[in-house]
Amino acid sequence: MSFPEAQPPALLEAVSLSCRRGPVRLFHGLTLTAAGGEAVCLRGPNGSGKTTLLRCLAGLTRLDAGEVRWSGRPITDEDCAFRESLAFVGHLPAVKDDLTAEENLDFALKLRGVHVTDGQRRAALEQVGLGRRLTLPARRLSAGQRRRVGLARLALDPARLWLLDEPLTALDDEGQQLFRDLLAAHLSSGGVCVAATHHPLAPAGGHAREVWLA
Amino acid sequence: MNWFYYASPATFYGLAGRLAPYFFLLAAVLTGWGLYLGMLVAPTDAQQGEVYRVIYIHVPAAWMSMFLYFIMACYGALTLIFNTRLSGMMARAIAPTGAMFTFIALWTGAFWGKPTWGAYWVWDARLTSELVLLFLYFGFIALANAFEDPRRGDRAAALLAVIGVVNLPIIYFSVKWWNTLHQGASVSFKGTSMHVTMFTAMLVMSAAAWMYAIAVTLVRVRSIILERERRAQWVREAVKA
Amino acid sequence: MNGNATAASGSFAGAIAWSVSRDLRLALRHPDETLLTVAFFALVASLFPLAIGPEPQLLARIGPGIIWVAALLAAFLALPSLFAGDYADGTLEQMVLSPHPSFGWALGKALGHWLVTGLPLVILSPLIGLQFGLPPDALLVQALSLALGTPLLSLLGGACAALSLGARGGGTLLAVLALPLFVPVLIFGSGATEAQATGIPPEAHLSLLAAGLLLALVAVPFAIVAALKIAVD
Amino acid sequence: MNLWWKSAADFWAMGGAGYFVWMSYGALLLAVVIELIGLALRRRRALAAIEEERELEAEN
Repeated sequence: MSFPEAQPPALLEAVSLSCRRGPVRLFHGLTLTAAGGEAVCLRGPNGSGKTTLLRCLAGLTRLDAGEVRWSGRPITDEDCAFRESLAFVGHLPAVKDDLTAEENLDFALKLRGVHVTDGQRRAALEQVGLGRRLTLPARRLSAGQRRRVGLARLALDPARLWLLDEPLTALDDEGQQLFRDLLAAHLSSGGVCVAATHHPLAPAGGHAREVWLA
Repeated sequence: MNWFYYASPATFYGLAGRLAPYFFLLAAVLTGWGLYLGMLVAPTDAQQGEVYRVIYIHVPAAWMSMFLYFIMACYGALTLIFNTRLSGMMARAIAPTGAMFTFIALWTGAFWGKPTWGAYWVWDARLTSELVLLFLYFGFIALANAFEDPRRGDRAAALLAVIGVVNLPIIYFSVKWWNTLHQGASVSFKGTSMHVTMFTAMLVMSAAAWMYAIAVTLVRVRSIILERERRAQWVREAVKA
Repeated sequence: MNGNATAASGSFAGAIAWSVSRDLRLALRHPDETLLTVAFFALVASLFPLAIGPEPQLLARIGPGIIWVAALLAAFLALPSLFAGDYADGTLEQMVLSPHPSFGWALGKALGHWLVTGLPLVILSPLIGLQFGLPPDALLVQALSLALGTPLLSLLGGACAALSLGARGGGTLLAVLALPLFVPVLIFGSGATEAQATGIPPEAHLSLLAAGLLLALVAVPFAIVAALKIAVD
Repeated sequence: MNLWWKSAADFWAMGGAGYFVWMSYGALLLAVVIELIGLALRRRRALAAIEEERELEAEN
């Protein structure tokens, strides 16, 4: 896949970010940009601030300095427009034990303001291998299966920016392949992805820029 | 003067250290003068006899308890809006002194009430809202210390102080409404005509309470800064000196 | 990313619908929690006659206050779990990052809490009022005062629950935070029933409660969102 | 400024209300003393923690 000479306009720009966690300063003056179709992989030892950086990009954690811009506009506090194009996957899979896999997916998408038909929802769950567990309360699902509910949400979510925290944890080989297919489709349609992960993120043949945090 | 120069804990630590002794001195002088005026010079009150002299600490304590909560809410707003570290520490530094003044207001109110109204605790509008204010202070202190990360405690307690200060007048007027509904208008302190020395003594004691509160807050915020920045390099020099 | 899903769009109605429908469905999966709140209300209210004695005039006089305190404590008991579940399983992050206006789902959460705890108390209160021998008109005013007061408790209590998320001390801390703020609601709520029972028109109390509720509906969700953003930071 | 009281005994008696007046003023004095001692203790604990931190750092 040849990369056009002129740099595509940067969709996500983070300019000289700095953030402290208690007395420890995690990063300072960090700048990061990502254009459409690009994946950025945050690497670094545990506790180096990968998760905090992701949460700063999403606007969850308050920055001490610096600014995050999405398609040229700085992100404000109550920024519904930016969040319409953001899909954030944190450490916890945000799955309710008392609801079934389908209900969890339904409410997760409604919370994202995304409306899909029942058929699309069921197809997505089949695609991620949960076809036969639709009516099972999520309490009975394994950690990997809960992650797959998250994958189904990503499959149906039209967000252009993916901020993923350790997306491959608890996924078996088949699950990781599912994720890489979804990521490839997301990038090829001009989406952006920033992920904190230890597993190789780059889909076969693709490229993922790496940013190392001390 | 660069306003934010003193907003950084390191520089404020030095400034507070230099200012605190002066405020303590001022507090001592004003207290001495106020007590001299109030206890030794002021005449007996026509209606209440000598027990009214408790007013010289009851009223300043009540004023301080409400005003310090308001100042805590202002520092809290600063913390929430500008995310400054020092304002959160200042709010924490004020809280115990505010709670102390509230307790003193309640205690002196009770010991004044016994000879005047015949009972230590009277569900008077002011005393009752003072009691609720004491719970608000406990809530602030408990919430500020309930988190691992002190910054998280600062922000949560700051928001509670802002919510509290908005609710304080509502609580006061609802208690006042409730009180007049059940007992009719209770005797008000302002009934007694204030002899000029009495009034000056009370003002001087209020000023003394002010100076004391500032002094104690400055000293306490220095300890908080040391606790928060114990790993910082500047702390080592500051402590060695 | 298949293109056929519609683009994400946040809306106020969507936010309220999401939080209320989800919380009601979760509550239906656990009907015992709602019954617990109602059982607690009835239990606390019936402790007092056991403690004070069955003497009707006395019970009729103190009934309104006791019923209101019992309702307040029952509504308070369900508060800690309001955001704790979402905070623990990561849904809270998704809520804060949702394109829906945060005022919407915060109001929806408080409304959901009220539907599950406040409303049953309002419906049951006449029954408990009979236990205390309150006249029918007082029972009506009491139900009305609870109907206006309990949403206020859900809103104010919701803000305190959000503040104490992830804090040591759990329920007792929440009590120290929330109960002082409940004082005005208790005063006007129990005052309304007592006024009716003693022949004074209760309109003043009820209108003040309604004013408080309107004020809280407009202002408190902002405090809830601010507290949740601090918790999620 | 001539003093109001004839004798020290009158002053302490406070026209019969001495108990209430001195219990109030005593409480204030006690509260202030407790607060000041608390401040001193807190400062000493903070300094000790810094010292400890320095020793910890010196070791590794």
